[in-house]
Amino acid sequence: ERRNTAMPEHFGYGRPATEKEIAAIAIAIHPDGKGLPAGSGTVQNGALIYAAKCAACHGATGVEGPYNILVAPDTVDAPPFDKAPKRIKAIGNYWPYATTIFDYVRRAMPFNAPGSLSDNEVYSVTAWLLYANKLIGANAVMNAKTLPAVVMPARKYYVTDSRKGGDGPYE
Amino acid sequence: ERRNTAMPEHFGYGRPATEKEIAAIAIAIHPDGKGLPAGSGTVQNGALIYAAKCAACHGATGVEGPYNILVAPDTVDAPPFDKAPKRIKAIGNYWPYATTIFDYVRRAMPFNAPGSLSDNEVYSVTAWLLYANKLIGANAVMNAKTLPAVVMPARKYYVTDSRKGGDGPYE
Amino acid sequence: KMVQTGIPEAAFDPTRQVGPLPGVLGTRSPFEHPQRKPSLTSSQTPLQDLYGMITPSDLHFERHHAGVPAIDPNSYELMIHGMVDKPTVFSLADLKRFPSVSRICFIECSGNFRKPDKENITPQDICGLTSQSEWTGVMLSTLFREVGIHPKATWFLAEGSDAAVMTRSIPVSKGWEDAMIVYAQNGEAIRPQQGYPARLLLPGWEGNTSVKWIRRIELSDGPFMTREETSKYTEPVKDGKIRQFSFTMDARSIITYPAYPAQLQKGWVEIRGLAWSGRGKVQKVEISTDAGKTWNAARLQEPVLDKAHTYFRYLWQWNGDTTAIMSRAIDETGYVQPALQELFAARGLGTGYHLNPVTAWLIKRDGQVVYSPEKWK
Amino acid sequence: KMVQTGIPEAAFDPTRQVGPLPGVLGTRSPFEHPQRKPSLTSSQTPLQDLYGMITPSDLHFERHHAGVPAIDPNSYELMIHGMVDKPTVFSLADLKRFPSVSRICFIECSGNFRKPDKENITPQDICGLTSQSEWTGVMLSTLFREVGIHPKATWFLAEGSDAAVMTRSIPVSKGWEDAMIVYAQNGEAIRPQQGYPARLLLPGWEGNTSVKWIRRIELSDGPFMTREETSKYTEPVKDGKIRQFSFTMDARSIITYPAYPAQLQKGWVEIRGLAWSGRGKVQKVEISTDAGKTWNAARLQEPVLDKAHTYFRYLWQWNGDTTAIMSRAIDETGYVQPALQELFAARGLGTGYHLNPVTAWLIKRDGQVVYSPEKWK
Ligand code: HEC
Ligand code: HEC
Ligand SMILES: [Ca+2]
Ligand SMILES: [Ca+2]
Ligand SMILES: [Ca+2]
Ligand SMILES: [Ca+2]
Ligand SMILES: [Ca+2]
Ligand SMILES: [Ca+2]
Ligand SMILES: [Co+2]
Ligand SMILES: [Co+2]
Repeated sequence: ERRNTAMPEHFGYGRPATEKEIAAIAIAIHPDGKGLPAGSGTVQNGALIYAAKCAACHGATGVEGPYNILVAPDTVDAPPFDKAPKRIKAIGNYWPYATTIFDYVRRAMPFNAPGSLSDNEVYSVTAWLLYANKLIGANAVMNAKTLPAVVMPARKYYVTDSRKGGDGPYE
Repeated sequence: ERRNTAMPEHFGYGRPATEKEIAAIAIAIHPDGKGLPAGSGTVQNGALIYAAKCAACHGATGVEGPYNILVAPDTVDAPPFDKAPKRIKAIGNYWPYATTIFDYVRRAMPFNAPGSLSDNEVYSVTAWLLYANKLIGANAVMNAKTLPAVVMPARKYYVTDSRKGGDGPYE
Repeated sequence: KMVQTGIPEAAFDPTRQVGPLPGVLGTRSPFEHPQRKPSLTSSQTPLQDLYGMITPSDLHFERHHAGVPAIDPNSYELMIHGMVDKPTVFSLADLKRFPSVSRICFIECSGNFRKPDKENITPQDICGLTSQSEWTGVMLSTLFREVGIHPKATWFLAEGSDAAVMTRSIPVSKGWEDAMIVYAQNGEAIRPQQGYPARLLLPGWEGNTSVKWIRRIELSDGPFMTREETSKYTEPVKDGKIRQFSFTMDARSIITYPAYPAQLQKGWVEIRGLAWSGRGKVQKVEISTDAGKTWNAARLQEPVLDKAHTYFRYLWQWNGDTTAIMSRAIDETGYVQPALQELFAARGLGTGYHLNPVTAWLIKRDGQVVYSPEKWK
Repeated sequence: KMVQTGIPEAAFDPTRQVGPLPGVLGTRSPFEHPQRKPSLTSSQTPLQDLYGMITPSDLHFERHHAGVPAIDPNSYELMIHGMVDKPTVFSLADLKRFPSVSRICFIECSGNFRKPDKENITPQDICGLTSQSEWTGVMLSTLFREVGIHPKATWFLAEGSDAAVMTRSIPVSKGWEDAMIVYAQNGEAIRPQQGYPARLLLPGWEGNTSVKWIRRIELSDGPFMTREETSKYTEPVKDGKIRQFSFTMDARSIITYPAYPAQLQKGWVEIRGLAWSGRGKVQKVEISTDAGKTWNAARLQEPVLDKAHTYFRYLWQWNGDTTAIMSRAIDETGYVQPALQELFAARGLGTGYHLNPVTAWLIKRDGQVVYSPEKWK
């Protein structure tokens, strides 16, 4: 006796997404910089924006809090994280891609006014954060070309999860 | 390897029930009258109690409602229930045991003051209900001996459920 | 304490405004208003608005004889006495110390069929006195062993502590089989409307026997013939007989989508609903989309559990013609859910309980779905 | 409309007073106050107060990054685009038309371990960021087939419509396996705190990946390296490495009774708790009642489901001596839940996520039960 009708490949539900709609919503940045908008930002402008819109929650120099510490330059003599549970993790010593700063700040910060910064403002405050973390010089300009080129010190440490379960040794 | 400990026969939880406690709470009446308390009641007293405490909800003669109809004398010519879905079912033509009246009224009626009647009042209102359903005479006295002796016309129709499931004919 | 503020029915961009922070208790969306349909004595579960096999606890059906008693769990007691070795009184804490068991099963009122008198009637109206929960408690057999049951004891009386002090007589064999005293419902304490702090649970049996707010169990050598098993919960059957102690709920099913008040579009439709049997597992659910001429098997949502609501699904294409769709359940005993006429033919017209007929829904040309009475037979 | 009046905390005889009649919504007993423990970013499920395997929907744990958005179901949309044949936008109604599936499984936050700093700490405090529901929705594979996925697409970005507009990169293989878009929780519409009107559900994977309030899925040929999978939800492991895309939640269990703040009496005790694994079914739970020297199998509550909280029970007699009791889960892959030291030995001290250590409870001579740190190793 016939099981109920087999599933069709397509049901025809939903409507086509328009190019315009996709462009308006699809703002995620790829680690190679794909998706970064036009515009640019400087460390100086970023310092002003940071002071005005971010310092209240992240501290004057990005370390005072009360919320997440944003500044932790990578230092040669710093012990590896697996031996220093108390060591602060922040952009300079832990983030593997500079593009993530732009992507995250644009969508989620300031916490109480997400999505309120212009692209140029995001480029500027990203520049300041990179500068404060000693990853770019004071005169650097961040844009769709220069931002992805910034090599983050922690990238080389990232490995993909290798746990498999089973009765082998713990990983 | 040992499954968790096997269940013991007794865990020792709970406390013994005292005779006094059991007597106070175990008021259910068996169909043979076992459990009926001392005391008695007459049709006349029952009529007074019924009028005062029951008629408001069951009607002056037990048929006017608004709640359940209590009076429906069994009549020889009445069609069987399976052929007369509209036929009223009440004490006289449907209840199989007279003791159930005592048991139910004592525990649940009057609806807005359950458990408020004395045993004698329950015997009396039970007497009146039996009389109104033409099952006992106007001068009958209901007590632990006479109540179980009242033979209810519907008892002979009761059969125990014989449904068994399976793909046989429906019952 | 941080109370979860009501989520505003805002029409703003949620990505631009931080919402309420975590709180002590979650809330329903203000756009969702599932409700039971109450009368003086019962309230029906909105089956057509639900998904899957679990009934949200505050939408579980009610059937009470004197409202919902307010019971203090600290003074609650369950007495087991009569034909036992050791008459014993258990506190709620005592009951919770015994080995516990959790099981998912339905409860259904014996009177869970309202013969529709109009087209515009929902699954909730027709069949809403049934719900399903994950129940947790102690097996009654564990308590029977604790107090020691006399070999001659063949029945027990279960008595509730509501204002009806409701009583039912139950065969001891069911006590030993799968009866439970349950104190938890869907992960938390049982709700007042379902028997807080503890009730009897007789899986697969008419709901009235699963005495709520249970306070006493008396072991005896015969049934007590209480009002709820003589005047009520008995059914006139053929030849003037009156059927008593008809405990088990026979296999039943109902399509909950599409059903009134759904509105269909031509094309693919997943027919959905619930099936259950008091005699064990649902073995199969068959769907007809041509007013009962042909039947095909639906897919059952695993795991299919004993004496439990089982969700079924059947993928269908509606071509726009008017037709009637319906479901029938077949349980592990081979019993096939009947049409109403078959029940009346077998039992006569006087029966009001244990009506588990096939329910059909008429799909009109405009896609409106309404109740379809059995005239198609 | 008859609203269920609060059940009074009366101290009168409930058999003498008719209680509130049926109503549109049930209520908890006023004697019951189960609550989550909220912080600014999360709230923990009261595991020690629950029974069985279902978490009441309003006690499901929360972990939000910008609070709970208020979303109108009638304007809600899910866009699937990127490396697809037909970029498509689905309404909630569209999602509900697709063939639906229900499944019971847990969600656990990757950061669901608070290293106890004191004795008086409950299972809720230690492990409360995990809950279980019966979820209903549409398989993501059904939507993938609908829009047509390019063969070269190996990842997809899932994006939520909260004020954090939270994003995670997910391998397409998980999308084809058992990923779902769910819109119903424990029988009713999903709750706002769990993602109303629809969320991604990745059974067995860290909760953060099951993006709530999902609005967009972008198919791509690589991960986006979002903040939640670089700055957060990554773990420093040995040799200075940083582990990324550690999705699966390893097998874990915790005794929820007796646990702090329980008070034990000498004699029989049923040790109870929950076990689960993101890698499939729990195969076995072992209990030690002698501080880890010997272990014995507990009984698992059937049915044991895939990637689901599984209730376990172990009957024991406490003789009054002080001891430590603990549980360890073993899943179908043979993985055995480790001690905290074993995790630190394998990964170093820097790891904060994916900590699933055995939890031990110390039973003092006076019957008090408190948290027992691992010094017994
Ligand atoms: C009202 C408080 C507030 C303001 C103002 C604010 N932030 Fe934040 N910020 C937060 C909070 C809270 C978090 C943590 C969010 C989370 O973890 O979900 C955060 C996180 C971050 C992070 C990620 C840190 C990490 O370790 O992953 C960055 C980067 C950041 N903020 C940058 C900024 C910038 C740039 C501004 C100004 C344009 C800003 N913030 C303004 C509260 C604030
Ligand atoms: C406030 C209204 C009210 C009053 C007063 C009242 N009753 Fe009732 N009675 C009811 C209701 C309502 C029911 C149905 C209860 C149920 O089905 O759970 C009922 C049911 C009964 C029944 C069972 C009928 C059946 O068909 O099963 C009997 C017998 C009865 N009442 C007798 C009495 C007597 C005797 C009194 C007075 C001592 C009394 N009632 C006073 C409301 C009332
Ligand atoms: Ca459409
Ligand atoms: Ca091992
Ligand atoms: Ca005791
Ligand atoms: Ca047949
Ligand atoms: Ca019932
Ligand atoms: Ca999480
Ligand atoms: Co029956
Ligand atoms: Co992880």
